[in-house]
Amino acid sequence: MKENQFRKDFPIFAETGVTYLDSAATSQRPQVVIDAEREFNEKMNANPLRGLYGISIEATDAYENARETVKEFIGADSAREIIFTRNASESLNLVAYSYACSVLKPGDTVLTTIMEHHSNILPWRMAAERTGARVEYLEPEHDGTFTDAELQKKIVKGVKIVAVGHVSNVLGCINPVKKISDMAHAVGAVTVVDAAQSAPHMKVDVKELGADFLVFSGHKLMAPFGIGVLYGRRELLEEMPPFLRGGEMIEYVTHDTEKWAELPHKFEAGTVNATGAYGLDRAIKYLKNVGFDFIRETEDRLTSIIFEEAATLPYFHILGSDDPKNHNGIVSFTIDGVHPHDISSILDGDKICIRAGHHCAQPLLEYLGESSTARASLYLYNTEEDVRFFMDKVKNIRGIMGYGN
Amino acid sequence: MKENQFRKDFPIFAETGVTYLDSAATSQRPQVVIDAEREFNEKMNANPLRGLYGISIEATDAYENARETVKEFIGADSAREIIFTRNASESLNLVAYSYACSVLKPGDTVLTTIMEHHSNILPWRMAAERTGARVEYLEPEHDGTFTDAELQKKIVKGVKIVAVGHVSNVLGCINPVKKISDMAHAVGAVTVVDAAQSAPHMKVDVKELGADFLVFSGHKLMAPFGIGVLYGRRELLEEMPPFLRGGEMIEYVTHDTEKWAELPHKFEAGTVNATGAYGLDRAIKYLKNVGFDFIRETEDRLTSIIFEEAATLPYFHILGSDDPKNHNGIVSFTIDGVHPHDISSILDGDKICIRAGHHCAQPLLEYLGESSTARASLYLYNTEEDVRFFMDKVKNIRGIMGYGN
Amino acid sequence: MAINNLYNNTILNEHNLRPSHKGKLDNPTMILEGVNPTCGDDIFLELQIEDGVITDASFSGSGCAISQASTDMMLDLIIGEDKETALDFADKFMRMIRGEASEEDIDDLDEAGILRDISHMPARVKCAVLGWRTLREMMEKDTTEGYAHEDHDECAAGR
Amino acid sequence: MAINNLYNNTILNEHNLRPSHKGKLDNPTMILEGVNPTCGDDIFLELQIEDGVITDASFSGSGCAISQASTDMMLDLIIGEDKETALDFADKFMRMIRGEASEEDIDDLDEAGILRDISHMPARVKCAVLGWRTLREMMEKDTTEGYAHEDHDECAAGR
Ligand SMILES: Cc1ncc(COP(=O)(O)O)c(C=O)c1O
Ligand SMILES: Cc1ncc(COP(=O)(O)O)c(C=O)c1O
Repeated sequence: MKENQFRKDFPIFAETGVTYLDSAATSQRPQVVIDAEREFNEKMNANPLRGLYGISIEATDAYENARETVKEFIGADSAREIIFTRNASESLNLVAYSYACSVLKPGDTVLTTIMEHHSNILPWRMAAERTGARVEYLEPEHDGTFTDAELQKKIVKGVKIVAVGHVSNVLGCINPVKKISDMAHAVGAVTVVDAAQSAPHMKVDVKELGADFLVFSGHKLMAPFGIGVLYGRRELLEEMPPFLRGGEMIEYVTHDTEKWAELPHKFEAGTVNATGAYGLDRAIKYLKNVGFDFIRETEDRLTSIIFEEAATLPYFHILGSDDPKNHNGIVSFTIDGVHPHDISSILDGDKICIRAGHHCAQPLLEYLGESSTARASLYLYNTEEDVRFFMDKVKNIRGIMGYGN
Repeated sequence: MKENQFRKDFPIFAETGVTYLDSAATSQRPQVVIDAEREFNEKMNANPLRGLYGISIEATDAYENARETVKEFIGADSAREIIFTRNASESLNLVAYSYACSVLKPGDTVLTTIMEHHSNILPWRMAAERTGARVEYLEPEHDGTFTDAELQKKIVKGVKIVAVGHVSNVLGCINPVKKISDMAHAVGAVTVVDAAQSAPHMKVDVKELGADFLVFSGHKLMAPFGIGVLYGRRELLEEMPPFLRGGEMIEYVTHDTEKWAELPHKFEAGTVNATGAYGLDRAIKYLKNVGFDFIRETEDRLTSIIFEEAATLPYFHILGSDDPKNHNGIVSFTIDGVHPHDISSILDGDKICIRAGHHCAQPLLEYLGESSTARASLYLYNTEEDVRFFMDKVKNIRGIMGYGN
Repeated sequence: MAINNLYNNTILNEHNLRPSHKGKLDNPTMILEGVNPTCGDDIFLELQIEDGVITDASFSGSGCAISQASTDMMLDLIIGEDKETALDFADKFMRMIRGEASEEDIDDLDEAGILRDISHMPARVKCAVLGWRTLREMMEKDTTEGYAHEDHDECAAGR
Repeated sequence: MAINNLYNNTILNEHNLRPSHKGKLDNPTMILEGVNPTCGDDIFLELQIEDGVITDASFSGSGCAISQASTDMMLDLIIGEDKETALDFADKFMRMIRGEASEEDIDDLDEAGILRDISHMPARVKCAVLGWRTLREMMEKDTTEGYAHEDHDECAAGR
């Protein structure tokens, strides 16, 4: 069995002994990220952007360097195109409130897909409701692919925004974002790419994807909770009204007037989460050091093991593609006769952490005719031992539930 | 000289040797809070509210217990009235977008005061602009007090929201929130209390203040960046539409419909900042252990020393009340002939951290006829040595700038 | 391992795999839907009440083993009882789940007593109580039809 | 202590306390306002240009010692020079602030060279460059009147 040289960087495994297979919900944090937070608090804790003294300048630099790191990470033109938010959900809401509510007219369409996370559906519904626009959905085949006919039928004039997930958090498939972007741009729409499930696992480049906006969450990428990213093309961000109002996002305020600050500050009201940004900076650096090749290789290898074992169990059904390589470490499954919550609770007895439920993607489950599934999801710290232990315990579940074999 | 037994709990002082007098911008974090973040990451890091397994349940408990702690801390009726946000600014924006934009009608008034932080002005201007309402300002005397005539003139029928800061971040004065609330309620308005500068320093009780909404930031109260609080009276929160949309804030979503989750989750879209909430929980417990009496006594004593020293310097002018007890540890000042930025930079040479600028309260400075001031602000970890060192160095500033004595 | 023990329990498995009261009544006096949206558990509880006595009852819908078995065991207990007694059982069950019931109370709950350890599995508490709080809501509101929300206070431990 | 040294510098103090060019021109060819909104620094730069040569210049407005002295020293340098030379000075100054200037460049900047250490005080960089970037904007855009924004790229180090 191949050793995973990075696993030891994650203290939670030694501390708790869990078999963690829920990284699509949130990732674990490596020691360098945990230490970064402490270091910030002990050595440079001050309100950034405001102070003229040493530790505040250090805090500001830490915060702005993180922006630079994110810019490089996703191939943006300028750090001004990087807005720090709380999480991917807030990033999407920012675009919906500030961009969509400004540009949408009655009769316009926002196109998204039926496999999106709720966070990439509900903000568009809100914007549509306020403006008289409507939301339509691209519908995939059962393996998660979109036919050309489906794309051509729905990406048409009148569509103003195409909001698409890069990788599905249920099926694990990669969507053809570049192709969709090209078609969207051809009909005059802008694209919003939800990279929450892709940015931690593969190279994400805003130019290559043709993304006008792109969002992701730090916490799925080994950074702390409470820090998210919105990328926006500069021309778009410049034109947009601010979203949250308050300190730091203005140039000046008088009794009756106000002038917004320049990008990116226009979109960052109030005291920023500098510690979170600093943690994200370290997380991205750690990620780069591991390398996407290692991640891809590890996830594919372990997913294949799950698939192989699953093939011997007639009651075990995997959603989405039959090819483990099309899963990006995400395996949603059902077991005949056992509710996913029972699966999860039973595995919890052996400290195996998987997710069960609708994965915040109810429209997709409705579309697939499921009400709930179980999901195991992998990341760079997982090992062959993890997945073998998981599948061994899976084999006992039906017996525990009182079914014969 | 009296020793401060709590100072040793804050590692930044030993690490950096700073004299930190900028706690109104952000506070320092005690070891217990720094350790809480690490402990969370090493022992229970998982996405809360979602998982059915051990560490996710622990994470959920940590998060929800923090809500309970906040509820007790501010005297709310129920933990459901406590919404976790990113900071006070976001809390105010939530009320502005969700409540104000729903209830304001053309011709209605939002009343605030000219001494508010930008975060308690700009969201109301946004809401007023969208609804055709207008924003008006209570204007204080130069010491920060409001005359009864001013209150009676402006708190009148047609005012729907009164948004008032509990303690000014420039003048340090306590506003008569209870009195203003009573008057506001008598004309049918709801009150929004900005407790960003009060909650860390004095007992804040939503009932005693008559607050319908109340906000504060964790980071000014020794908690990490990235966690803030909105309290709202349950009846009001129940009626309000959600603000941010996405995961966790719904009960269910189908192809065409959605049903919001119950309070408080309706207002917490996306993955929550559980680490931040856990840190806030620990910070509040630490704060309670120190006690508001100690804080009050320390701040008053040290402020008095600054006032005594200042009285000997004819070029040193303190804004606001002449009584140090009315400053709550906040001393804004100017030095004749020296720009506040130069004051701050010169003091930085001795690792003294103070703030200079408009303190995100430009309308107040405009009203007072200043464009910028310097500000020293205290918290429970400050010592007599801090303020004496500060005032000693202040005495050199005009000499350094080339003025004779 | 408390959890595996519970799942290994033949009583639980029997009520889940072969429930006695799954189905629909011909002429129910009351129907109420109870859901745990976060779980996807969704049950319809039907009661036949005559002169204040529950003469028959059934449930339908889908859910995990714990919600199904708990509801089936509940119906075993309350069929043939009057409303007050049914509510009394519900109170005892809720107390047990909160870890506040006496041994006597738990004895009264008969087979449903096997769920006593669920208080150590907070995430599943809301599954265990789904049928019970739907019942209670029916009794208290005296509704003939309706929808029982997830009750957050009740499930405080089961967040 | 680099900072106290700078503030103790008599050159800086002289230009701040007794600037040579503070005031307004009678017939300026160009006027441009430069602001650092975060600092409250706000200056009006006025130039008199004849046949491409800056024959006179002044500044007014308020700000900290660094922005005031830096602007006054700048005007000492550029009065009597043509536009190209003025722009060349501005380039050298910006290079110095970024820590990229040669000793020769700094020598050319004469008294303004005392601000070389400002590159270690990032928060104050935008004060030091306020006059210079306002000048550059005037020259480059050839505006006769206007408003020079805080330039974030320029001040990257001075966030
Ligand atoms: C009185 C007052 N209100 C609101 C705020 C905004 O707080 P935050 O920046 O944490 O959102 C501050 C702090 O800067 C403040 O002093
Ligand atoms: C595809 C996808 N988009 C968006 C989100 C929302 O991320 P967050 O909860 O961090 O806002 C998630 C994570 O749950 C996700 O999987």
